[in-house]
Amino acid sequence: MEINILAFGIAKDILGSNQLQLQLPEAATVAQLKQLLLEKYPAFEDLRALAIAVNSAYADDQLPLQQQDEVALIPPVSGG
Amino acid sequence: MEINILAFGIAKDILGSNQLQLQLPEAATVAQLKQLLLEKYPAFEDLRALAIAVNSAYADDQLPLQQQDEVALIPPVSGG
Amino acid sequence: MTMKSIDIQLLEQPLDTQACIDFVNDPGSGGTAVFIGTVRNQTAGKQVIRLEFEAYGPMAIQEMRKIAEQIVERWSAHKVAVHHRVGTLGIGEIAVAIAVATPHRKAAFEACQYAIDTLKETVPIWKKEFFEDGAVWVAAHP
Amino acid sequence: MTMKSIDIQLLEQPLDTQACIDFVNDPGSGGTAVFIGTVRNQTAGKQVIRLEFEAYGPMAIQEMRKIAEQIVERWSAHKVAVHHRVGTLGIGEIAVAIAVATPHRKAAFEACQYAIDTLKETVPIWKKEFFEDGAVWVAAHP
Repeated sequence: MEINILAFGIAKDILGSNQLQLQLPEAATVAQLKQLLLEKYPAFEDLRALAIAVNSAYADDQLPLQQQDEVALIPPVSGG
Repeated sequence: MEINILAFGIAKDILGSNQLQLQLPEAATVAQLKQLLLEKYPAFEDLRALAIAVNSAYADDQLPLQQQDEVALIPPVSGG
Repeated sequence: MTMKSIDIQLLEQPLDTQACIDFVNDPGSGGTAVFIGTVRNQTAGKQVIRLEFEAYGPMAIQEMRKIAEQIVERWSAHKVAVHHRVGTLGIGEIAVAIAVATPHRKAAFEACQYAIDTLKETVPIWKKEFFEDGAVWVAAHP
Repeated sequence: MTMKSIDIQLLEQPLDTQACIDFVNDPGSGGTAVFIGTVRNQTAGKQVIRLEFEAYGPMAIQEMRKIAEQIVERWSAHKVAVHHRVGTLGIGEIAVAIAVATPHRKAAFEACQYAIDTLKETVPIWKKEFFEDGAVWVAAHP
């Protein structure tokens, strides 16, 4: 399945874009998505952390993804 | 010496006035003033506390008073 | 601890919280904590109609200034504003407004809470609450 | 925890602290604590020229609402307002304004501090600081 991914903050700089399409196996988990991202963009290793949001909520590594999910890369936040 | 005393809050109600002149021995202390006040106005006994200010600052019991001092009765405060 | 870093006011007119906040705004401060005390509609379940604040003016201003000076010293506050109302206040009106600006936010909260806690203990201002059936000087009796 | 007790905003225009304060004003509340985060002129001694906030809008609003709901529940807050700015900000401009009204003041301070502490940990907003010689996404790297 193809997953649409939004990127913010430094994640956008690393991807060179605020969006990315990734090809993943059906029901791939958040952990698998992170693994693939790190392989393609090793600069994510340098971040203090990287969270994944699915449909506007923080997602556990175990969560399986679905094609229509809104997935977002959440590097360390710094609001306030 | 005659001491001029200002009264606020419930102290004003107890005196029935916002001012009082009291006759005290020369160099009488704050403690002596309090003693005389309690004799004349026993209702002060019922208060949670009674502080004395001399020249706009809280005064210790040991402080000797002078005729020209501005003395004030400070019942428990409740600002804010 | 200069005059310019501290703004103390005892006012008969309605307080302007924004004036406190504007006073403490400072390019070197990252956090401002503000406390606003308003007149509640009830005390221990009894309906309050209005209240009156009486102050020993010169001493009240002096005691508020002491608190502000302590805050500048202990919490490295850049600016502090303490405004207190006197006279008759209706429900919801502002009795006190305190603003503290510090380089970091934790200090701002601590200092602002210290200010209101200390003000309630030391500043010679007295609150009289008016009910349907009478009035009392708050905290006067045990 | 009704909609009317919580006001969450993510705004491109300058924040209006007074609007936060007015929103939480309530006849049953005796204390309002407010936090205002402003843009400091320096970070670790280095002069900041301006900064930019980027947000994942829908999620940021949802996370701010979660914080406000927790505050209503844990501290019996009557009203909570959380406003956050996005876009480009100059020195001294307001990045965030939070107001919490509770029956008693201690809860207001605790809840307001919890709100800003938690916001900084969970709300998907990113700050980029601009210096004379470049820019960095704050807190991105260890």
